[in-house]
Amino acid sequence: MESGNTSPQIELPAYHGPLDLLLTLIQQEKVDIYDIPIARIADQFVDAVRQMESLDMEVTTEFLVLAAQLLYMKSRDLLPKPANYEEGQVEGEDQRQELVERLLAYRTFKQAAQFLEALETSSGRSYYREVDVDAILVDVQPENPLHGVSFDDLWKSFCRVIERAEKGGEIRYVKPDEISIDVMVADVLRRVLLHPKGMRFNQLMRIGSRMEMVVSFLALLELLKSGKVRAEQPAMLSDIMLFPTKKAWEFTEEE
Amino acid sequence: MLFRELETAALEALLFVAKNPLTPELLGEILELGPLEIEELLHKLRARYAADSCGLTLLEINDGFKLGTKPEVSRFIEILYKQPSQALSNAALEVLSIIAYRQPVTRGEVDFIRGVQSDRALATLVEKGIVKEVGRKDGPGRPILYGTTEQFLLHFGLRSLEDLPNLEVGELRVTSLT
Amino acid sequence: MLFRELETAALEALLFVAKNPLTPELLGEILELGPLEIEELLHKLRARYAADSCGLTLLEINDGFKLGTKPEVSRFIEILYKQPSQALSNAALEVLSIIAYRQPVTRGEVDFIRGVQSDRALATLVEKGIVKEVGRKDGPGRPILYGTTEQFLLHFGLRSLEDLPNLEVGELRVTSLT
Repeated sequence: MESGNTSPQIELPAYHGPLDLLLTLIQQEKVDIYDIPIARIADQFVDAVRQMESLDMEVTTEFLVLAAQLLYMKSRDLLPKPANYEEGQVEGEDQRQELVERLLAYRTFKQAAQFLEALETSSGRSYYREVDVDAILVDVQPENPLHGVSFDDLWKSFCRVIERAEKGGEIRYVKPDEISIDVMVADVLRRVLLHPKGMRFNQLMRIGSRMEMVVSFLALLELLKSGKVRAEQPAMLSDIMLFPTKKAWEFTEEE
Repeated sequence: MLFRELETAALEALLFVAKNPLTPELLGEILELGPLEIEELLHKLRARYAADSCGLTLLEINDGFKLGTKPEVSRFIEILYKQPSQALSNAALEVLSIIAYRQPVTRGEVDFIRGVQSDRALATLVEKGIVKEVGRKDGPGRPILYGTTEQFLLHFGLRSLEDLPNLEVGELRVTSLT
Repeated sequence: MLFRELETAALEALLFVAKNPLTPELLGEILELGPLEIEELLHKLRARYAADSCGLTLLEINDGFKLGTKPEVSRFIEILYKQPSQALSNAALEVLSIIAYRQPVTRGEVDFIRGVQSDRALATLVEKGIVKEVGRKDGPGRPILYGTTEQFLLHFGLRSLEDLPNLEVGELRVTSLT
């Protein structure tokens, strides 16, 4: 910080900011932070900023803002007291008070930074391993993902599938005459597949309307034609039983 | 030849932090020691690690050295890193039940049976090693066929798929809707 | 009370492979030992590491334990890494001290206290893993809140944030920004 020059010489390189510069000037002047001689310090601050500029150092707007603020405070001190003295006085005091507070806070953290710096250089460092978790996990057997799953659970899951097929969500809530044959074919095939031991044709009916029966029957004819479903009628007028054939599974991915 | 305590400590520290195995040449360079001395230090370290109360061990990999843990304690490490497996979702269980009984089966078939997309649930099952690809189906697009894995059999204590109890699907009394 | 050689070895191995500091509770769970026994094992390990020829050290951080290298051998590791440990810039140290003491804190608040933009220094700290985002502040723009990491403690050899000396910070009206 010290230099042989009589004028307050600015130490290079730059300050960490305008507060840093201001704090340095105050310390150089050995004045009380609560009782800053604004006029003198403001001039020094402006000089320092000019010097920084001439040395092509980065002078951010923050420096200029604080310089302007200091000059304003200086001018207030110099000007004759205005008519509304009280008000202006309070405002000026507030400004000074705020500056002092900011300087104090900044000084405190600067000291804390110095503490950390001392810690960083003195302690000598410990180094740590970069643990390659993935490499470790390769050797670790993952927990059984089926933990707690029983046959019963699988069975219940399967029943849920069947139940959903029986409900036939999209079909049940649409008027039968709006159901396309394609959708009905898929619906019937799905249910027949889920009843490999056979299901009655009547079982296909959900609503019981004539139209539903017609569409279901057309769908069934389609499936019989393609050989995916086999129909048996043990006796005249008895229930028609439907069975999936081997071919039933031969639908393409597009279906 | 003194004890070279600092160098031994440094050697251990270097092996501790190194990401890749360190060759004796590099170690010699850093510690400013010759190959014989490095060998001696490594030997010293190895002897120290031989103690039963020591969990570390000196590993030689491709002419380099690094630290590792002893096999005797690996089960403790497994506990530390054991990932609690998340319970399978209902969707995954549905997909699994279909695959278990209908295998080999394609994703399209599973989707069709469930009436909903199953890709996410299927991916989970494959990732967890419960279900795997077992081939390709003949036909357009030659879609992947899925089946259950060894792990699936093991979990249910089955010797083979034939041991799967029959699902009496036909017997299912369909809840009379409406 | 036997020697518990296997458990000591396991303890060392666990500390070796753990990514984060291990608490005595977790160690006790894995090793199936009570808190007193864990303490004893840790003590044993620390005593072993005290030997000059040992390059490792047991560090306590945030009530957890972690292995590191001894400061005495750091210069050798820096040769391996081909770089002296880079000290933080003064600006970074200022930003860091503000975050350490006032966390969680926004960049705007740090800027205000320093009277200057801190984005570069802050980015460096985040990049080094010393500082991290810890959330968002309620209010306009929901600015990011920053706090220190475990890496911060490790870097400065602190056991916890309580190890930081007390600051006599006057009531700061940080909230009145602009």
